[in-house]
Amino acid sequence: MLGAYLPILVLVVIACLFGLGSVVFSSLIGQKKPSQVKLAPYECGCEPVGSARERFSIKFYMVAMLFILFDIEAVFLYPWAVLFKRLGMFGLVEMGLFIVILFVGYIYVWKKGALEWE
Amino acid sequence: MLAIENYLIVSAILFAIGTIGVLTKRNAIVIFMCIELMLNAVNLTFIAFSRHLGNIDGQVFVFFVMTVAAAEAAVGLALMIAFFKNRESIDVEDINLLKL
Amino acid sequence: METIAMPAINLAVIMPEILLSCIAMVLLLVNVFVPGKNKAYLGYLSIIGLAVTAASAVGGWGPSVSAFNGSIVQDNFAIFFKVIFLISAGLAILISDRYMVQEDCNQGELYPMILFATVGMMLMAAGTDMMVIFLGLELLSICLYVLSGWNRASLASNEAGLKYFLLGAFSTGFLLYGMALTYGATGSTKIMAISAYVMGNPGVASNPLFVVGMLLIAVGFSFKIAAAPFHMWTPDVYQGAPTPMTAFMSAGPKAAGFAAFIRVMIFAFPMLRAEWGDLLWILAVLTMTVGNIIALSQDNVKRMLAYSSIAHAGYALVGFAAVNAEGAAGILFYMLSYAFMNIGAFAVIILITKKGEVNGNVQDLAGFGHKKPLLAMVLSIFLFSLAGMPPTAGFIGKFYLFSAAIKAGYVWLAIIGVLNSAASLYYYLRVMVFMYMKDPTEDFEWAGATPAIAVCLLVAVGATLVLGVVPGTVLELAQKAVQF
Amino acid sequence: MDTLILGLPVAYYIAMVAKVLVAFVFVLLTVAYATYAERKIIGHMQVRLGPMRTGWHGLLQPIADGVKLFFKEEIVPSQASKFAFLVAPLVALIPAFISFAVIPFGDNITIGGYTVPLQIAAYYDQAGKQVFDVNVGVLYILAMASLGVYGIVLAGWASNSKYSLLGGLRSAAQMISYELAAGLAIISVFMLSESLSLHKIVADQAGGAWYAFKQPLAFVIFFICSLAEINRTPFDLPEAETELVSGFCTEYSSMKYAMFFMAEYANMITVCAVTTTLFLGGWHGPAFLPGWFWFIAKVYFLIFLCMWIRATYPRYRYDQLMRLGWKVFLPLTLVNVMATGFWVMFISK
Amino acid sequence: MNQLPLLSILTFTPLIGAILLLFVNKNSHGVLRTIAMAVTVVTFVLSLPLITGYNAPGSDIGGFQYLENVPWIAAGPFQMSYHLGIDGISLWLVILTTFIMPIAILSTYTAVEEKVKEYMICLLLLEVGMIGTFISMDLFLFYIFWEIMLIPMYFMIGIWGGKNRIYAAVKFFIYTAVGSLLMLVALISLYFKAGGGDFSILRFYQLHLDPATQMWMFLAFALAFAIKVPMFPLHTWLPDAHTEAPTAGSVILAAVMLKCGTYGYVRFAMPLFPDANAQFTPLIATLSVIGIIYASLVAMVQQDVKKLVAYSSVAHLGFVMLGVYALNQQGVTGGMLQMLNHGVSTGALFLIVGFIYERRHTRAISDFGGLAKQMPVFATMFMIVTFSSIGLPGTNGFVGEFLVLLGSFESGLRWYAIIATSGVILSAVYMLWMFQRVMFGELNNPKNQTLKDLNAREVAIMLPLIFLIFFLGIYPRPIIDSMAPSIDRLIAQTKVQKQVAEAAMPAAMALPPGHMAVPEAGAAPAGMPEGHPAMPEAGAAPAGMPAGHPAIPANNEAK
Repeated sequence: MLGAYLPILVLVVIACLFGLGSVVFSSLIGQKKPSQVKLAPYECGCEPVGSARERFSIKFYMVAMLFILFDIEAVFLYPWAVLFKRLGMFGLVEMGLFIVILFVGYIYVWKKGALEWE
Repeated sequence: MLAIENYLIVSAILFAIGTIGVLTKRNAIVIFMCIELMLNAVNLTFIAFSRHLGNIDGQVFVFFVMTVAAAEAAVGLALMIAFFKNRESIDVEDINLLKL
Repeated sequence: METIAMPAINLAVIMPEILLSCIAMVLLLVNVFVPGKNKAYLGYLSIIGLAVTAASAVGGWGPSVSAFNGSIVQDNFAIFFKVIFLISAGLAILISDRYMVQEDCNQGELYPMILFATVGMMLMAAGTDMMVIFLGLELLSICLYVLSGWNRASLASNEAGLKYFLLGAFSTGFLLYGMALTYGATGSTKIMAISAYVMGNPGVASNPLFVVGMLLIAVGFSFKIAAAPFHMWTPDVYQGAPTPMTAFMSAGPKAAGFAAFIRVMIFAFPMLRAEWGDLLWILAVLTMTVGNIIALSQDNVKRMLAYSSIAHAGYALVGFAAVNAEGAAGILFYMLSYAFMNIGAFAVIILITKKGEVNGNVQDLAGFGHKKPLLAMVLSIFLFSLAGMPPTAGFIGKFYLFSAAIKAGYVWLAIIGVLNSAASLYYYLRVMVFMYMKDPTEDFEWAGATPAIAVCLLVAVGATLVLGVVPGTVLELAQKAVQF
Repeated sequence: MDTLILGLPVAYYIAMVAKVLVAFVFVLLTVAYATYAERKIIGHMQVRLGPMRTGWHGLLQPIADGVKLFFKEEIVPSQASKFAFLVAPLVALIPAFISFAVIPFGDNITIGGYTVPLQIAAYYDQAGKQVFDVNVGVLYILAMASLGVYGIVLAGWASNSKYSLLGGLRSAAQMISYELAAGLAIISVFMLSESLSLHKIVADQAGGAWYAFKQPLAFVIFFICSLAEINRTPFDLPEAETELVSGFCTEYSSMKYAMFFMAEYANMITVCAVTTTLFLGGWHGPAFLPGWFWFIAKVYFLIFLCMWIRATYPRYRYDQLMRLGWKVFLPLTLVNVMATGFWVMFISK
Repeated sequence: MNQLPLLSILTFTPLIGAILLLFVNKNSHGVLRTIAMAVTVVTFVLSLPLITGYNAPGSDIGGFQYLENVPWIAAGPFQMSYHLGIDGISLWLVILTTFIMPIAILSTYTAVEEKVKEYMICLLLLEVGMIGTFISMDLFLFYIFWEIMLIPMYFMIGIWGGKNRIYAAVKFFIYTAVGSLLMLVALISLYFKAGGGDFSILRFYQLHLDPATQMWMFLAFALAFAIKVPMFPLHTWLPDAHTEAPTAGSVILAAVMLKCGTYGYVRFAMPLFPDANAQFTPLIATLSVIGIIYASLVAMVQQDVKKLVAYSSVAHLGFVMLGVYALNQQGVTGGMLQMLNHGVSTGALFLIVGFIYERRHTRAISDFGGLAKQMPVFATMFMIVTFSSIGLPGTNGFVGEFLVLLGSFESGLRWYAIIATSGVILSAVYMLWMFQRVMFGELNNPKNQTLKDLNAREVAIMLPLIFLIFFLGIYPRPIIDSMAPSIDRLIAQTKVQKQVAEAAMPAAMALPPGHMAVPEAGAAPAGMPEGHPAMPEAGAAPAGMPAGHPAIPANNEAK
């Protein structure tokens, strides 16, 4: 069983080595002339104003939340899809109900304006 | 295949780490992540048992736990945002308006 | 291609839940499609929905029917609890609108949210599979997290929501881990299967997985019903949450916690009866005592009622520890009475407090009894009932709970219980002392009761007295409900 | 010959390492030359030549670019979170490279009596019987795809620059939005194939029965969403040079910067490979050429398509982008799932 | 049973009155007072047929008459009935209640000027509770009335009382509630011991409990009643409550509510648990005597008239307890009479205190002096009442106290009686001293020089009481006669059952020699719950325990 994932492990190791190796290599051979201005965060050439760790639009949070909720529904859809033919009519009706309920939430979210991005 | 004990020990350790984290951490989000860790330790337990017993119930349970955890995360983060808006902090030490 | 055999589907068994869910979803959509700031009509629609659901639930009274491969059951026990949930939801909705308008947070989602929480409670009471119980519990909890943090502008409400969320999720972790271990030890999540397994393999009682699982489940539920020493969240959450939601939380979800707790403990762990009997009486004594003693020093009425609600969970646990039919029936009756008297008391608090929950302290009630004699009388009736004075529902409920303990041989537990009741008298009386025996410090600004609150109070007072004077029918129903 | 290591024959390990190395090098080369190809193709579409100087028709351009990047100064902004800043490009890069593990890129071949499947994470025993195959290959790919988001968010946050943060967040929001639609779109494929194993899905499409024909809507949605998920034009808002000065990678330089680019191209290859596998019959094709050839051909065609799109379409506005994902694709996929269900249940029988 | 449900009517007439008052405007004091007065008078009138209709040697069940028995709650293991009835003992207490109530209400006409409505409602509810307590034959019902009584009294003390009223009210409430809640536990245990059935007191009389059980239950019951009586050392709430309560409250408290405690002993604690009763007789007698002496001594040094009267109550109730515990015809009769007497005379005393308090707004003895000159009518009445309280021959107090002392002297409580006699002397000392200080001497306080004598209303209040003082003092025969059969029955019940129990004991003892440690104090308290015969399903019971249990008659008979 573990064998099936061994190649993946090997691939991961190779990818890591490649990534790390190139970073290390470039930092070895690249030039180093840091200056304060160079190390300042980019802000169109002006002096940086305030911290970057500020609050950002709630919209991003909304998207993340909606993603979680709708993505979780996929958790149910995937196994269902695989077994869908064997489940027959019952499975279809059941998933239909599931999706209808999901749509209620979806319509609600839509009408609430959570999907708008002005 | 590994013996069931190994999975159980790992999940127990994860659960303990989560519990300790909840009890010692101060940042609400970190606490919530520790709670998620606990839930995932439970999931691991369920799956290990499910596999061990040859019974699918445990895996189904895990599906539901994941779903619920997602819903909890959504609600919990919303609550944290609401709190943060009023309090400018997400430290549980600051959840102190209501005290004995 | 072989088809998968489906378990027997009997939708009639979960008809109340289906109905209520549908109603809640419809209301959710109505809320977004109908414009306007006044959302009270959603409350009335919800109440109609609750009534329909109650009718549908009560229609199933009779022999128990199991469905969905033994995951859910329609028995009298569940139906009795469902009625309790529906009543507490209905009363909570009645008192919500005015408060929410006053606090500027009358979003229409409130009502569907309460209904979804009710569905969760119903699933908890009807579930015979730990999975269903867990899902019901979470449906309930998630709604409650939101409801307790409903007033977004209020820091107290924010804190209540966040605190409830963190501790609730934490306790869920324990509950789940307990369920997982039990599943591992017995090979099933279905309560009946677990029970059958335990009967067939008595040796499992010494299996650490099983014992630890049971303990963790007990801890998880103790969190939910706010039993000491797992009660720490209760006062803060109850105080911070919007008052109607506090009323709701203290009545419905607590009952739901008991419903599931009883079902899991009595059915799934019959062999460990002795062990968890001990566990429960320790919990009961601690809970009663802690709740009452801390309540003694509270000035804020909401907080006082929160601690008193801990104490009441302790009384109910006395009946639970008795592990007999009387105890279980006593809990049923007590939870029903508690819903009426506690929500009633909170309804009065709502009427008294001004925006921002100003006037919430017991001192603010000074002279209230003479300014608003009727309302004060109503509050007094609720408080006497909470204190367990006859002729109110609270007395009959306590009588049954303590009787159960005495019958089971826990005489001293009953004695601790009555001593606690006596201690609780002090803080209930304190409210009355201020209402009737102190002169008012400042003038009351009286916003007046809405018809909805009046109805709520009327129902609650009526029920408290009727259940206190002629409790026979309801008690009989409670008895029938626990004949599993 | 039959010495076992951890219960598996030595030959298994040899084949495995060989497959891994071949695939890795192949992807790396493709990435390198995709950058070149893109510049060339777009150049010609816009009636200019593209890189011409380095080597014949600029063929050595990718190598020159690489060497240049290696020698660039590595700048770590003073206010950055150092560790996260370093880790972010790796987090973006590694998942992009390891998704290939489950994609079958050709028919089984036989070497010295051993049946070797052209899929990294698969193994056949001597009798030619399949011993294992990652039977949830699709889930693996989705998991790896969603890991990519972390790299970008981490980069945006670690840089401690406003542009980076905003770019990172936008990118994350966009990626997860489209990941959702993409994930839902392919459900209808599983309904037909009844498996999550890519091997089985490819086998089901033998003889030209491509799912692109059976599920055109799913195909289109999936491909478009995939473009959005890997931040390709017209959905390349996260790095939108004009508004966000390269978004999350504003503060990056040298090889770390290059890694994001490599990740993007590697992701493009992955996406095209997945699309090929799920919708275009995988390695199936007319028998006169080996399966792996058809596979590579299809993948290259899709990559060409991506570049063509880049050359012709303008960039979406952010609100349009989100609206497209949430209000069009999401409901469409769900409708498609139900429609497929009805089709299978009522019409196709 | 075809007769009118007189007892129910009696009980609920005041309730109807109270509900009626709810709908009266709270500012129309006259209407409120009139209605309340009318209701109590009607109740009193309604109670009179009880006297005429009561057939002393009646042959109704257990001597109870006017029975009403309606099933009330039947659920689970319980069966409660609405079961009413009176015998010779309760008859007179009911009459006392209905008689005192109009007087109490009349006394409030000027004393209470604010919140009249609430006050009247409280009074009427109080009457419901008190009458109900005396006539309940169902223990559960009794308990409910017993508790209901507390609520209006609590409000009366707390709202209309003096400056320490809140402390007094809460203390009163919690003291009594603690006792009664413990009684509730005992009551439930008793019910389970009795097995299935209802809560009827008559059924419980038939029980033969083992001594250990009896002891604990008796303690619980006795504690509840002792607090109410109140017996030394549980009396501390009483002076506070009395002092702070408004006049009508004090009157009712002294005249009726304290009797609930002694009534509880007579009706419940003693006959239900005869063995334990016998065991605890010395203790209770001791406490009674200590109460008498101690309260008298304390009364002597009181500066506050009302407090003095309150302490005198404690002493008088000590006599009642002593008489009841003599457990012979004279003693119990004396105790019962003394209950009535105390009701009349102490009620009257509180009224008198109320009169002067209304006039002068002080109760300190030192503020008065020489009032006799200023208020002759008042002085006369005060004197009569004082004599009655002291127990001078010719007044009611004499008959009661004499019978009590006689009875206890003849019983096993001889030495107690002798000591208690000194209490009689002490009571004379403190009462007369107080009377002398208030009434005689120089009228040197200018405020006292303008005092008005009693008006017609006040005289009307006092007259019936004074009439009763003499009536009971001179011709108590009818009352004694009507009580006698009930008292005989009580004595028989308490004593005979004891013999039965004793007779049964050797047989039981023969079974497990080590088990029966005889009813010594401290014997096997912990074993009580396990060995519970009424709950064979309690799986935890140690094997063998129920078999050897003396309370299972079947076993004994089988041997």
